[in-house]
Amino acid sequence: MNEIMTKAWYTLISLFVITNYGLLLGGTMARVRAKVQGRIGQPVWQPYIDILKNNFKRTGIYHGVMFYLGPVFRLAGGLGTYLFIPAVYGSLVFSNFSFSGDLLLVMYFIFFGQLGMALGAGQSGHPYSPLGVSRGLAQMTAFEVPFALSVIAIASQYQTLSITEIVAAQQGGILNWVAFTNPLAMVAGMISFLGMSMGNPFSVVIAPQEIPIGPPTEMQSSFLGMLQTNRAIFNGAKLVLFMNLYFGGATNIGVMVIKTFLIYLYTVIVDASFPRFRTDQSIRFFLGIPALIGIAAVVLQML
Amino acid sequence: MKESNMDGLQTTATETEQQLEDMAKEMRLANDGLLEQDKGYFCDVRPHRVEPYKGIMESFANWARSQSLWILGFGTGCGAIELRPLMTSRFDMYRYGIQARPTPRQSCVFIIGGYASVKTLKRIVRSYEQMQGPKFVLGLGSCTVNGGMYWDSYNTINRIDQYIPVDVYIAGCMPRPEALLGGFIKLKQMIREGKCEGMNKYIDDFDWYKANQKQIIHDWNMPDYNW
Amino acid sequence: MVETVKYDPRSKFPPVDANSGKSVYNLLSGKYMKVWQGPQHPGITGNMSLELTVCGDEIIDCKTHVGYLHRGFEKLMERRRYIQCFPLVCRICVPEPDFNEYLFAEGTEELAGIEIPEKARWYRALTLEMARLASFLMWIGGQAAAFGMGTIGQWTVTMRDYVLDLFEELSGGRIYHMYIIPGGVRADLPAGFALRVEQTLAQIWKVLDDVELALMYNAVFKKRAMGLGVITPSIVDEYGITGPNARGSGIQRDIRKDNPYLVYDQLEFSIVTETGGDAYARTWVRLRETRQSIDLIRQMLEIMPTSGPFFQKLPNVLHWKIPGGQTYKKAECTRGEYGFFMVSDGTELPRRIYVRGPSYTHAVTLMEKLAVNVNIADTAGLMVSLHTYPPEIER
Amino acid sequence: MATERQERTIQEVKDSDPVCDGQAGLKFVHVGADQAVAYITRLRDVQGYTHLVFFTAIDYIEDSIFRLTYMVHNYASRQDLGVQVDIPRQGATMESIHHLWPHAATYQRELKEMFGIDFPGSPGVDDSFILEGWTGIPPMRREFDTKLYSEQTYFPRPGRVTHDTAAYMKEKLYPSEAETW
Amino acid sequence: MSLKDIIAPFSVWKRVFEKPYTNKKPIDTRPGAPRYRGFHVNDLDTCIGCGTCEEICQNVAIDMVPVRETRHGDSGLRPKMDYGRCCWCALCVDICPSGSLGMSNEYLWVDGDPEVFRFIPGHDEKSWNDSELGYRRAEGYDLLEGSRVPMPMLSVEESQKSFVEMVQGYSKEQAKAEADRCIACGICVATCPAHMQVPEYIKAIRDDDMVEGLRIVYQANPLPASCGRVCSHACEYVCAMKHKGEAISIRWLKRYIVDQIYLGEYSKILHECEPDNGKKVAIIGSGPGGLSAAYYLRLLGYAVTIYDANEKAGGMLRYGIPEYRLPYDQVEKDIEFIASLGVEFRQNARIGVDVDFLDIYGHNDAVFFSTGLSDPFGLDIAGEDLPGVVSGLDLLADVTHGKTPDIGSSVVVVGGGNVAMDAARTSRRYGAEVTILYRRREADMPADSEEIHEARGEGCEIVVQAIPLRIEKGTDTRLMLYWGKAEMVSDGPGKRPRPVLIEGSEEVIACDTVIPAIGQAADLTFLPQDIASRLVGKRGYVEVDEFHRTPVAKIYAGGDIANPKRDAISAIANGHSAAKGIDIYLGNFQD
Repeated sequence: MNEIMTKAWYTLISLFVITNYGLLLGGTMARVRAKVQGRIGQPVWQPYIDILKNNFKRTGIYHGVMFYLGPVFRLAGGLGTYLFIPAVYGSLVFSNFSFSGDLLLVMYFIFFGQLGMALGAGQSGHPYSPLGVSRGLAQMTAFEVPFALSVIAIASQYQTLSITEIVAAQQGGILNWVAFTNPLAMVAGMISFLGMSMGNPFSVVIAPQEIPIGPPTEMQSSFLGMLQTNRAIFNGAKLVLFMNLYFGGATNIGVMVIKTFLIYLYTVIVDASFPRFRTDQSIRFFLGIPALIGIAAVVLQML
Repeated sequence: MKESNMDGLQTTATETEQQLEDMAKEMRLANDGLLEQDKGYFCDVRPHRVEPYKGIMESFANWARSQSLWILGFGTGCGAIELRPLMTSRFDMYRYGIQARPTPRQSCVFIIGGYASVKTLKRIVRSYEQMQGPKFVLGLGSCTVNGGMYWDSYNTINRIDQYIPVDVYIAGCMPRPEALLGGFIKLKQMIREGKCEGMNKYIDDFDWYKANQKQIIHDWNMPDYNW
Repeated sequence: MVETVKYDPRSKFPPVDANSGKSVYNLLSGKYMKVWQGPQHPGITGNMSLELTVCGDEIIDCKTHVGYLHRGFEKLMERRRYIQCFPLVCRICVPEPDFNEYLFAEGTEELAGIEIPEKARWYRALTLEMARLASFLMWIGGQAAAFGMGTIGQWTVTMRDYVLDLFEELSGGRIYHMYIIPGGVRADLPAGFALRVEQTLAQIWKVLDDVELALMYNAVFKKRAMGLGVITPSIVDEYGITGPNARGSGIQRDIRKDNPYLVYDQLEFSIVTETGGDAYARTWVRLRETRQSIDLIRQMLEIMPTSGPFFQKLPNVLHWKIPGGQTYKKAECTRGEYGFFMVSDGTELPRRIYVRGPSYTHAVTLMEKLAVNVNIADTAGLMVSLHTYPPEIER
Repeated sequence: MATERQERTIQEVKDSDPVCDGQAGLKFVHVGADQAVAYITRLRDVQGYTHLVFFTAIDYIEDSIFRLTYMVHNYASRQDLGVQVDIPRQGATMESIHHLWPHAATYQRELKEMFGIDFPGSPGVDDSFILEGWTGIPPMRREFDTKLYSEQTYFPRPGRVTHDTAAYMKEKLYPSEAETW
Repeated sequence: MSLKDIIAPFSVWKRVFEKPYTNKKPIDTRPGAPRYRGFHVNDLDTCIGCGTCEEICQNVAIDMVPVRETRHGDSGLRPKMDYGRCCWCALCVDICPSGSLGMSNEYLWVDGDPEVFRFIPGHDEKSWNDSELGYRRAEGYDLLEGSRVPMPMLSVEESQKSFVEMVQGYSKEQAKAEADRCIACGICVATCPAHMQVPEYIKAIRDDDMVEGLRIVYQANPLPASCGRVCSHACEYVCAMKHKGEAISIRWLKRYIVDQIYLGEYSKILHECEPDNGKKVAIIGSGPGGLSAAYYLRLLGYAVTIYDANEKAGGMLRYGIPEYRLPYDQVEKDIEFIASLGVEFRQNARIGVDVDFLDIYGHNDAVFFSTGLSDPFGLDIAGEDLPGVVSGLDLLADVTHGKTPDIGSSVVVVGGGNVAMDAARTSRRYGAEVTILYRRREADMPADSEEIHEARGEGCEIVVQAIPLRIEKGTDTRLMLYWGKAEMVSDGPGKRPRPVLIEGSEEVIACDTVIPAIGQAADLTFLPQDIASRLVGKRGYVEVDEFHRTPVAKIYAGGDIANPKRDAISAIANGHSAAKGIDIYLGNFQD
């Protein structure tokens, strides 16, 4: 009992840290992106103020129960994803609820948030929302294919579905990372990560120009605040997950910060350099070369 | 309408046209199908007054609001042209916590970019009502103050404050982006001082505003805006 | 009129009416959905709206709605003296006001029988090319941003701002220059202006290099823009398409060459064309024309006269009566043929001034045609690729 | 200058391709309302005026006519030709030319809305184009007074006073009745 | 799609290593360009409140509001800008005739209250009031024409020899071009003693509508043919265009209107008289004042009789102004029209000699007299009674009567007024060498500057700061005029400097004729003593109220005897208001 309580406290701390980290990371990346665009950019702490502001909104509009629950599901998805990923390998505080088979759970939670969002947005009544949702779900299904293939390759490589074990297997030097032991899986995974992080060229879901702005069109006030909080957590969770899967995890906070920062930077670099695909184009893209690479990775493992 | 013809398997052009006309009549107006007394629903629904917090809490909230101004990406008039430099590298409004949002639900600052034609005013009112409070309005350029150079035009209104409450006016035609920035700085200052209660003012004087709006807008149906 | 429409129910596209060429669809079938883009929509240039009927992601019908920016200029000008129209006309097209000023001035001069000094002609041409440059720079940013690449827009709008700085120095206004007045121009070039123009041009040239590399050789951009909104040469005349939209389809037409005005017959340039006819080809045309504008400005600064008057005295403008007559003046703006049709009845007030903006046909008839069968995500890109400015449609 | 312009204005309709006069390349011809569409069709199909530049109307209220102006352009000879047709203001109706150029329908829609000229058969001619919910007389007609309408409909900001220079000086400098007549 | 297409886009990241475009503090570091059309500035002292800015503003953004004291040439109004209307086109700056209006390069004005965006530039405290930079009208660009259409004149050679009218009048094109310069501000109306509607008749010229023009002119001036030539044109001194260069030739444009219409057509154009109301008014003196009163009274239906001492009507117009400035047929034209209305003229009727004043007084319902100043001042020096000393007025009258004056070959004119100039130039036309002596400086001369200019052009020598001392008989010539140099002594600030003889300086001019033209006095001896004593006020003028009624019942007075301006147009104005006064007095007035 006591152990569980301790674990819960640790998880709360871990959550707190990852939330703030996610927010700060978002703020920092906005500045990096601004730099490419030749400007200075918003303050690093701007996401905090935005969330505060949104929660301080006096009114909010509400379109029904599902609309209300949408952001909750989304947050639950984000939290769920994070809770089952060990953020720092070997750390008591940051290992969260990682256990064997958590990889599957995490993949499910990544989906879960999106679905919740889809339900909520669907009820808002705004025509842009279902358009965005259908795009989002279609695209998600597509990038899940290479990701799943990549995960299968890794799972079969290490014969485990526990993230902790996968990280453990990568310890002992750079060359033990999946990135080097199974580069094809890494490539497939990292490409699908681009889709997952919804930066360009796969940002059509929340594109302001093509359809403003997709699922969250009607989300406002504290709903939006919740979404933003979730985005920070979810971002952190994804980064940590991919770090764990392909880049050997982290043994302390410092390493985690550096690695996740670099992984995030990679998406930003791509994001700033490209326009966005249409949904059908991105689906075609994911089901093309990345999926083939994923299949190749799996096949290589099978051999 | 026959069920079997739903996707028009085999039909004559005239029939199709007739159907189309019927359908167009049915589909054109989003408030069609509502009861007669509900037709003005999107216009007449009275918002509720929300009191500000008290004391330091409101001050803190106002500080947060002033530091995170999301403007509605709705270029209502020529003013939109100077928003673009403001959004981009040279003036970089993001530094000041100002961002453009594509949807009224998420925005808190509405920039009335100059003159408003009657057709746009309808959307302005609707967008303004869609925005969540507290919301602020910036009148950009002379046209918003007293009609500007279109003072005698049959299609542009003269004073925007007759239709929605305005917090800050910026003189100029076109005002430079710096003037717009100056407007934002003034707005921030006013928000921090708790002077921007335009939303509650709109609710308090709702009947007056509505009467003014209805004087020039007779048909409140907006197929593009009603949700 | 009774014609049978043959329709394959397996197709996702609705039947096409043989007479109108438009799709016939049943909105109540649940298969289609109405989506409005605009007027409050960041993907729409300016303030207008598109009523789209979509089937899935595919647009099957598009209807342009304009009038959100209607100020009744043509009516207002009927009750203003000629000189009072001068501050009014530049507002007709907000992003590129100088063509209005030029054509209004030119039309008034022709009706009144006034010859302007040589130097004023050069200054006018210089202003027009600078305006083209500014307009194109904003457009490039818009085209990139419509497909989601904000970076390019951030750069080019800044570059446009540098051009606006030059305008501010020259005329005293950033957006509304009100520089070209009937009779000539309002001021001489400031000291050292040519030097600062050259500096700015060099900077823009460099950024254009970067833009070309990052945008035109961009896999995703190519994927999006190629094959989008194809204008075939056959519909160019049918739809009254002019300017870069026509040149993108390989049509060699440019009013600056065909009916040279101002000093264009003394400058060296060639008509830029592409053959693709799609958004990508049009982007290339405009990018090259941006460079062409830079080149033309450089040429002009080199050979334009440095002394002499720049303004021809007018009769007292407070009661300037212009002899009766009518004229049509046109010029090649960034979007195509821009024209002023002016009718004078011999009084102090113009009888009628009609403004022909290229966006009128491009954004309404052409857009409605091209948008059909386009993915809904491409509407913004398609619209920007036609380069339309709503204020000039409704005036 | 003026005479040249007048010559252009009264230029007779000729079967041959009108000769381009100098750089301006602009001419106007007057055609009867009943022959106009046929004439324009021939211009487009035979004489190479393939480009409809614009189509608009001028209100000559004192003569009770609308003067429709079809501006067509010949790319080969670089010639603009304004075909002008007078139609009566009362119950103004004109044949549509949307079958020649699709975008003519847009012009016709605008003319219907702004001048009240009807073009039977033109697609969407009855749909509102620029105005929304407009009930008064079409605004571009000359009898419509935009200033009056604006003053009555919108709310100019009150509190402005101006003085006429001469009247004010009179009031100040020679208010005496003796000097006033 | 090649590999380049995938790699090339990453080139955007080059930008990371360059300086951002962002301006850190745009408001502080980026002032408006030197020519920026920012907020308005106005130099209130230069501004004359003409309202041209209001006129050209298509936005109706400018109100004219009272700020300064109203005086001649300055309405006291100043533009007030409504920045809820302004479009910053700067046409107001371009057209401002006085050049007072400008624009600063300030552009930032933000306020929560929409009512504050109205201000009077230069008057209200604004941070940009002293701004040096900002939009000004550029050199070489001007919406208004500053210089007059030149008036065709006789050449000096011709004019010196003949009495043909020197000013030849505008042609239609010239008149239209000159009328086109007018900005119709109306500042001249207040300054004109008769308050003629100048902008309106100038507009009639622009519209080529002479009929309307004549009608407007006759509303306030029944002697336009004369006034169009010799008016002292106070209007032109305050003309807004004078601030830009040269004033509109208002006088000559008036003349142009009159010249276009034959006398025979007048009756078709102008108002007809009201039916006779049975009342009689006598007018003494047929100068401009008398004629004006007669005209307006006649229009109102009174039976009017003019008594005049001279052979022909016209007073000073005929007898005091030489023909080269005002041909007699033009005076005749004006008078004939008045006579054609039924005004009775009794010429050669000297009051007190031929007719008794009390007789007139008794037989009429009202009497208006404007007998003018007919008594020339003497020089008050020794020798002024010598033969060869003849007053300027007498000389001019003699010429009008057709006598060839006996002036010899050299003439000295003493004085600096218009009479002096006329006398000098008339003498010149009779072949004499003319010297003009004047006590003060040239700038102090009361004569019109163009008169002085033309006199000099015709060869008159002007000696200023010269005080005549005595006249003696000459040897070779008829007379010797001794004069001394004067210096100007100031009596303190605000006072006109006074010429003081420099002791010991004495010079002499040999001449045949000395013409004193240093002013005239009224001659009221025809009036009975008791009436005269009640009429004349402190400063020698007849005392009148605003309707030109004297303290004596039924008697009205006007013209030079009652008004210190002493010019034809004032006399006309006096006659007009007296007519109105008489109408009120006699109870016929209807508003």
